[in-house]
Amino acid sequence: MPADPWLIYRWMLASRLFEQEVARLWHAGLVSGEMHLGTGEEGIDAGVVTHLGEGDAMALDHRGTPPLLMRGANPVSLLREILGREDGLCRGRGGHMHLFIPELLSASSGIVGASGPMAAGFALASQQLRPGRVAVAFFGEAAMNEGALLESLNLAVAWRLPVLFVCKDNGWSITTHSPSMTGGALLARARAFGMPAADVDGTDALAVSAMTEALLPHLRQGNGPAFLLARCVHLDGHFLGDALLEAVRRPLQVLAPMAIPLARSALSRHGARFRDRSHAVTDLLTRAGRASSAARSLPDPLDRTRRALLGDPDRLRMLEATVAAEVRAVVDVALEETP
Amino acid sequence: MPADPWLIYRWMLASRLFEQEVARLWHAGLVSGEMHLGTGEEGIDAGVVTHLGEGDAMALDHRGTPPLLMRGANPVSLLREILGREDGLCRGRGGHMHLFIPELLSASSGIVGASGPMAAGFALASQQLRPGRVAVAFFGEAAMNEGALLESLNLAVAWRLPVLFVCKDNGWSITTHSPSMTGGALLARARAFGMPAADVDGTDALAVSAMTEALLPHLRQGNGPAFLLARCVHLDGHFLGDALLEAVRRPLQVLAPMAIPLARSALSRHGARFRDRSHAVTDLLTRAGRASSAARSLPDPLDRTRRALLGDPDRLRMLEATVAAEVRAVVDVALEETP
Amino acid sequence: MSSVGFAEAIDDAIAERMAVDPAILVFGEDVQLLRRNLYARFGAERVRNAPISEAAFLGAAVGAAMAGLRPVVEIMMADFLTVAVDALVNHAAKLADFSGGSWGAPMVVRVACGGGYGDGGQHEQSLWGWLAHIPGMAVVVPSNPVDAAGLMRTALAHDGPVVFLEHKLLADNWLEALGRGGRSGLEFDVPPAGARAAHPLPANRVAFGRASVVRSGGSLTLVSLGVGVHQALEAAEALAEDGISAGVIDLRSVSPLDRGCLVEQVGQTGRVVVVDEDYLRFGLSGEIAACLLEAGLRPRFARVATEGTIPFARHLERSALPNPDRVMRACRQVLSS
Amino acid sequence: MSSVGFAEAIDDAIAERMAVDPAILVFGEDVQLLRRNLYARFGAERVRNAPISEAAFLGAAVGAAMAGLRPVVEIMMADFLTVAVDALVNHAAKLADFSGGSWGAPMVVRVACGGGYGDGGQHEQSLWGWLAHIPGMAVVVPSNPVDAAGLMRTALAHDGPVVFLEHKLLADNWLEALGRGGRSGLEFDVPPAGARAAHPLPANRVAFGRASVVRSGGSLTLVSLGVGVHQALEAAEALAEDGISAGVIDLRSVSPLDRGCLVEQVGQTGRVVVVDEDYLRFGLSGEIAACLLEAGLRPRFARVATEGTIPFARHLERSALPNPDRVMRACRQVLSS
Ligand SMILES: Cc1ncc(C[n+]2csc(CCOP(=O)(O)OP(=O)(O)O)c2C)c(N)n1
Ligand SMILES: Cc1ncc(C[n+]2csc(CCOP(=O)(O)OP(=O)(O)O)c2C)c(N)n1
Ligand SMILES: [Mg+2]
Ligand SMILES: [Mg+2]
Repeated sequence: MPADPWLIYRWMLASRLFEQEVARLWHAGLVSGEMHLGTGEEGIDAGVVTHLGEGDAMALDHRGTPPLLMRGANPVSLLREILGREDGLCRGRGGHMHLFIPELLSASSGIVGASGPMAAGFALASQQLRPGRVAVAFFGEAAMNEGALLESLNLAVAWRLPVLFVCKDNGWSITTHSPSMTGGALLARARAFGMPAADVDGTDALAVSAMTEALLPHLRQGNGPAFLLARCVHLDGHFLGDALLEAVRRPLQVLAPMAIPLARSALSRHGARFRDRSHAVTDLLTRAGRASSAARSLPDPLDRTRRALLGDPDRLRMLEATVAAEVRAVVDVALEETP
Repeated sequence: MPADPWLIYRWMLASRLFEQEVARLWHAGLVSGEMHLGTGEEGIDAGVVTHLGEGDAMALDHRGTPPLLMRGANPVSLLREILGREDGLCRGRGGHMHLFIPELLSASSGIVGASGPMAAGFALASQQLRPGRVAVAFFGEAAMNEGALLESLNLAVAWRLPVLFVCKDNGWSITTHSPSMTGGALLARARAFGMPAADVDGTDALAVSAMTEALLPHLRQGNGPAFLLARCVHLDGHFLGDALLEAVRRPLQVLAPMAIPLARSALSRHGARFRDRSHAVTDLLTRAGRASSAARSLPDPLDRTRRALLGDPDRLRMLEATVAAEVRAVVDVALEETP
Repeated sequence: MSSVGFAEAIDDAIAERMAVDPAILVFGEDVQLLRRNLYARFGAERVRNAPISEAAFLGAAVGAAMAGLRPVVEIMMADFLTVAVDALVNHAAKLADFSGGSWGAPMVVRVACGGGYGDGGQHEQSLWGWLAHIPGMAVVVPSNPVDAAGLMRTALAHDGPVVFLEHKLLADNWLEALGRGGRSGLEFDVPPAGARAAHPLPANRVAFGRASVVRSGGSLTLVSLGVGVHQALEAAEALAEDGISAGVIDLRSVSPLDRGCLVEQVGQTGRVVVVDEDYLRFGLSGEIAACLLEAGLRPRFARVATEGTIPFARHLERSALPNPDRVMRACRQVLSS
Repeated sequence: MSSVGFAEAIDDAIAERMAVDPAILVFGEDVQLLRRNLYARFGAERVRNAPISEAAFLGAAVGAAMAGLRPVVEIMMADFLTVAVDALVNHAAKLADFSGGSWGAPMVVRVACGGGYGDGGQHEQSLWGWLAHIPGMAVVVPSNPVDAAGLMRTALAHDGPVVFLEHKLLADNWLEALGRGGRSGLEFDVPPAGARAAHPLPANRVAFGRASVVRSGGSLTLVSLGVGVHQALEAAEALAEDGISAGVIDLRSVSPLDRGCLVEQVGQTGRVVVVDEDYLRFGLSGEIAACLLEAGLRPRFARVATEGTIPFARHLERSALPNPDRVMRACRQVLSS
């Protein structure tokens, strides 16, 4: 069934607004620890998740909130979990990296690469108990260097498991540019394990949706896994407070305190040749810029999908108002004290 | 420098005779535990190892004896180690799966796949301390599904490490036919990590040698790793006492005691459909046959290399007599009591 | 009299449940041959060979368990858990806590462990204390076929992850494959009462966290598990000849640990010797010491465990692992202090 | 007065040695940014970013160390060691034994550990007791910048593998990145004396296996390490107000463990409370109990450690991890028994 752009946009917007609220609450100090948002990858999440139904499973990485929302998770209990409340989804035990919804067969992990084996297991259960149902593994491009994930690609082929491996390629692993640490091309890598693989522009949710639709029958018919590579950008950087992104947004505040020890260190007696040192310093100073120019190189997936809906501005305005109101209500309810 | 077939044959023969002695001692109960021989893979080992020199390193798997002998390890202390003597190579602490020779930068491991990261580390040290020197990782085809090894392929490319990955493909992982558990083709898999890869008939030592010679300059010049896939057969099965191989050699003794419980189990109430059960039983009964016919499908690498030397039968006879005498002497000395 | 071997008892317990519970799957490297009786009966869908990808298939076992199956996943040896332990430590063991109790992973990880047949330090580790350090999973170590079957039945009804360790000196198929290899005339310290039991076995479950007092004695308590239980019994026999009455506890499960039984028995004797084939430090023997102190006991205490990497050579291996001589020495020490 | 932070002290100790020893390389995920001062000085060959392939690059560290380098390899958090621990357990830790003493792997594994900033149970584990269970590697856990620098100097001269754990509440860069994230007004229980020290730091080494008696006291001995030392000191202060004199031992190194110091101090007080942020069972606290019993002591004993998966919510996390209240309660318990 071809994707409904309205539905896709609806979920992208809901996720974006929800995560913006999460960011606000985090900045206000109401959420502890790290905070990895999925802002910027909504095109991939929505393009895939809107094809899932009863009995399909999802193995999520550290950016699990958008797929869960789009899959129909209760946003209030999700937000309460993120806030660490005992009336949250996981009674405050999990937090945003460890979200679990048995009814939706959906589980997250903060261990990079772990979604591969987890999805393989979900798919094994589908194969035995729910033929035709699939499991999706979401992960970043840098996770493609993690052994457990690589093994799971092979396992899924060997056992013909219905796993859709979805690689969200934002080009970065925290502060490391992924191509610098990755041999070959990821699409070829997936294919070499013996599964069909396709790539798609992840900022184009409708394209992701179409590609997902093209791949899923292979899985549902019991022919084994497939791989989807989708480019994206993480608009809020690796995590909130991301030093690289902050360095671009507030260069003086971030770079100045680094500068003195860095210069002192670069100029110390004993060390690499001058050329190597200056290369290192230049690299540090430009890495932030590279990260941000990469970010600017891709459109915001929301804008892009929204454009497809401009033909019906009234409906669009209505939809946006509704979603915004819903998210506001979710936040209000979530923040209420429970008796 | 093109390979000297005499040298290659010399080492293959020495290794074969040495391991035959090991087998004899093991069968006599003088060696404990498992015993994985390299008989049948000598063409690969010799074709590669004879290209190594001072400063080159080797990371070995559970079949480390042949490469070590060919690299010039002291055979007496090797044999004493295998016998578990305190005057052995590792003072009896290691045994045949854990052989270590710091002077030859050579180390084994009984953990499948571990030779990949180990060789990457050796190569990193080469890169920093001994430019131009390389590290070889030896492993079986089934190890190509182990995460650590897969990761090490990528790491070697990312860091341009001079590792020659040598995959000895005998088609079996203990009792499991490797193609049944491996997605895609291994050569494509290696290439997809971004390194040059070649395959060769591992029973043809001279071909292995030529291919190694063709690949090594890439490594020695600092361009990163390469991958060599070489087919072979393990003439003594997975390990001495290998049930599959024994089932072929002594079908009555091995299969008869299995037959009754197997039949009882296959005929029990509750279980899979008859078709699935009969498939399983047939599979078990024919697996041994498949293993052995695979074995017969490839020539013995020694015969093959020997044929190239038949032009000088006197020299050949002399060489064989010398090697045999050497190995006999090694065994005699190794078995002597030390004061 | 017909008898049942240790591994066979476990296989039979699994078959018993597989026959009635289609959610049980067995997978791991070479299981179609290793568990050929299960394979012949339940077929290739439910008894699956796996690639040498322990991290992936142990991780998949967690996912499968979460999604409605009850996998019995085999890791050939405890030593190889190191390449896959994330699936246990950060996933299986944490799931119930992380999910606020809403989700569980009912799975059994079946693993061969232990030494005594000269296979070297990467193939003979026990690691049960190491595994039990992580909260959230059960770790059981039977010492005989009856307990093995009983613990497996419990494992197959348990609602969380269970690591089921079977000692290679007890499981004849492992010892045959890895130690004997078809050779005759080799000697192994196989405890007969650990390796075989009278047929038919009792059909009951053995609860987790319930130790068994396999010998009572008033002057000293030996605490052990797996093959060590038989060494402890041997030592107790020898002590009896000197008129010393030593009791022996078979822990059977490491986690949960039967603190009550320990405290009760050691409370009576005031002297305890732990016989633990796992590494000496930061493990089971220490935990037992802490439990006793926490309970307010002040016993004489000694332990016999594995101190360093297990050496390959049989004579070195013998003295590195616990053995009856070492146990006797430790007993004399706590008796004389 | 100028001061030095915990992580900076470690970085400086590494820089000191890198300047004179070209065999030292630093690698791990994001180290070019994390250790940017080292990167700017020593360049991209010696300070290398790694792919997210912990098993490969930790394994490569072992090989590199064997072949003449002295790697300082970073694993971001102790929790992630689970995907790579084979390189330590079966390789680095066993090499010297396996090779009959002929080969060693001089390497430092630098790892952030510990909780207290609400990051959830897969990111806040300590695992030092788990690691120390494996014979053949040193495991050290400094509680302040002076010891951190001193232990790192020793680590960089050690002839085998060393796991160097730095607590995230002490290492300001980690706490900033993972806990604070540029936000102001957040509260963390950062012990000031643990996080910063007066400049310049002493230039000495701190030997492995040497605990430090950071407070002497005759009626009770608190034993801890890392952040726990500061909690123990806080408890000791509070007890002093009630006229109870509690001593505090900072273990500094878990393996080797300073048994002599433990026995001497506890021998004097007869009462011990272990404060251990790692998991409660089958770990450090048990090992301490066993050491004391083995030495013939019969102390009153209690322990404060982490019992289950560390919960995400700050208030739940606080009571799951050791904290001064829990320490005080344990002290009162051993004092009253
Ligand atoms: C096994 C493991 N190693 C390292 C980390 C730390 N870490 C968390 S996210 C991350 C980067 C992941 O990059 P990628 O897979 O591309 O996902 P992205 O964050 O870009 O979405 C790292 C290194 C971890 N959580 N788990
Ligand atoms: C991590 C790990 N898993 C499993 C094993 C058990 N094992 C030893 S050899 C082997 C098969 C290896 O097959 P392959 O890599 O093809 O090498 P071959 O034995 O055929 O030479 C297995 C499964 C092991 N030693 N280590
Ligand atoms: Mg990324
Ligand atoms: Mg093979």
